Amino acid sequence: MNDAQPLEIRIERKDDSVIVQPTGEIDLSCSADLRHELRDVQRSKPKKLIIDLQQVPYMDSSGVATLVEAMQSARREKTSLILCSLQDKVRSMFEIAKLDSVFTITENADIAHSQ
Amino acid sequence: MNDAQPLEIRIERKDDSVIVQPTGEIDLSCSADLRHELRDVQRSKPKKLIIDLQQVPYMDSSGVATLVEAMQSARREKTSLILCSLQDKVRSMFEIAKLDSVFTITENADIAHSQ
Amino acid sequence: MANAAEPNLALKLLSHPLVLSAARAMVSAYAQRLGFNEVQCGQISLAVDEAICNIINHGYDKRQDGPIWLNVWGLDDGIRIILEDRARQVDPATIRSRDLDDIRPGGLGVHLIKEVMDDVRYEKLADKGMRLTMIKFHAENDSDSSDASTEHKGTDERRSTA
Amino acid sequence: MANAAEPNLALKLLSHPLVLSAARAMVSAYAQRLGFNEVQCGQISLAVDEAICNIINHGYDKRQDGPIWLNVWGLDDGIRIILEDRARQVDPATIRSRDLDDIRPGGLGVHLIKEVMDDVRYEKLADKGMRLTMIKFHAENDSDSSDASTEHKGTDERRSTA
Ligand SMILES: Nc1ncnc2c1ncn2[C@@H]1O[C@H](COP(=O)(O)OP(=O)(O)O)[C@@H](O)[C@H]1O
Ligand SMILES: Nc1ncnc2c1ncn2[C@@H]1O[C@H](COP(=O)(O)OP(=O)(O)O)[C@@H](O)[C@H]1O
Repeated sequence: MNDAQPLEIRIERKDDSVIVQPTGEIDLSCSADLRHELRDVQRSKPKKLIIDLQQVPYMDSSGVATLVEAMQSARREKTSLILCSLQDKVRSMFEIAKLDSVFTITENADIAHSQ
Repeated sequence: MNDAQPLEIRIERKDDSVIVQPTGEIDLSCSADLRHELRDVQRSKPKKLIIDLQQVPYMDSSGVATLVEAMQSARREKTSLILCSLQDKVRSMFEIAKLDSVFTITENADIAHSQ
Repeated sequence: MANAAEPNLALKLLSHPLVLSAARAMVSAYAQRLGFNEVQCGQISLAVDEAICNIINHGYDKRQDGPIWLNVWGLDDGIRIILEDRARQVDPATIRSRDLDDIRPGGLGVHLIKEVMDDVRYEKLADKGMRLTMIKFHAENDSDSSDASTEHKGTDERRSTA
Repeated sequence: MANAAEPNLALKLLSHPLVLSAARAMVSAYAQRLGFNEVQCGQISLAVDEAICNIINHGYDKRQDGPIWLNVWGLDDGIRIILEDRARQVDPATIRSRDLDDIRPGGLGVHLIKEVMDDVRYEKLADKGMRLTMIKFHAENDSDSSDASTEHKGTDERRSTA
């Protein structure tokens, strides 16, 4: 079986901020890729880390675990971590897991930038 | 098993034209529904019959067979039958079946109306 | 057909993360044909995903070649999904997520499964392995989902003539 | 794993049109994970759809309870799909579509299957039923599909830093 990884992860740096934009479904087959990228990005201790989920139609709890880990690391490093542009299915997962009030979540990337 | 039929078929009449707009994947489980609707519509012998496939992401050969039947009936009744707004996957089926030159196919509904 | 012994779909797969999306897509497409709406189909396939992840991670200790059987039945009033494995047997009472307030990575899968499905039951199989039975019923007063009476009307009832 | 005897996905379903979308969705999602692009995934699931329709219509004469086995293997260089039934046996040479110029409803399924798949073989099973083996290879110079060298690089190679 080919180990194709259909998750693409785009990283953009702007001043003190980093925007991470994954594209694809995030499940156990690729959440480790996202974890590695986020750890890598967080090593540079950005002031702000925006994770833009607009292109993520689906996420399972392995993806959520990755984001929780990133949030805990961000708190230690005083990075402000913001999730934005959640699709309905992903947002409903955060609600069921009672994580919607734990993360800072904004409607879109513009609001995330201005925060 | 519930016999749910996720194919919705919208029929709109305008002067001498009828626009048929199915929404959903058209396969063997629902192509008979489309056939019944088209036969019904064709009984009124419209001058023009536009089948708008914008909301059809997928069609198998049972759906194509239904359209070929409608075309043959249209020829007999001097109805001008036009397919419009084919999505890529559906268009490529017509090409493989060499039916893209047999049907009148237009980019969008406006062009179909003006023909 | 609904309650017959034989499942409508019987999928055998291996405990490899690369098959997760295929299992989700299959279950979601079938649930849609049974009349569940988009959100519900997403929830049902999430439950299947989480359950398979747990079998991979906890049952087979991340071994990628353990057999998993995913059986699906369309019921008159919903969908039934049974997952079976030949993996480690554990006391069903120990299969539970962390306290939601104790925020840390992981520990959410079983909670998600129980939230989105109406009926969730773990049991040990006679000889080896575990069985998870999950049922989701059609919502009674949900216009987007199908109670039998709406769905059996056929296309005539749903066409709109302007 | 690629050429092991055991399929990565082994789905048993019944010859009922309502399961078609589930079979398509499963195959398409798995083909995507193997690196096929969207158009190719659509073509592969079309071939599976047409093949199952033919088993329902011609093999089982529209009976809705005939067993069908859909087995899928991820290969190093593509995907292999085998469909088996316990239905009528016919001479493989008789399984062919109409002449494309003889336009009439129907008679296109086998043509579509052969156009979109690289290798298509029908055979009679020893005792009862038919087997259809279909293979599609990754396109050699197709940047959207995966040759192994591209796909094994991992995410680092695909991230763009602006
Ligand atoms: N299929 C299974 N086999 C054995 N133990 C399981 C299984 N599923 C769940 N468990 C147990 O239930 C616990 C909670 O699972 P879950 O809520 O999905 O969180 P996580 O998998 O992140 O630990 C697991 O840690 C494990 O101990
Ligand atoms: N699984 C099958 N079992 C028996 N005969 C088959 C099978 N598949 C195809 N055939 C034969 O091949 C012919 C062509 O099939 P196809 O191109 O799909 O068109 P259609 O199904 O519309 O006739 C069928 O009419 C049938 O005689």
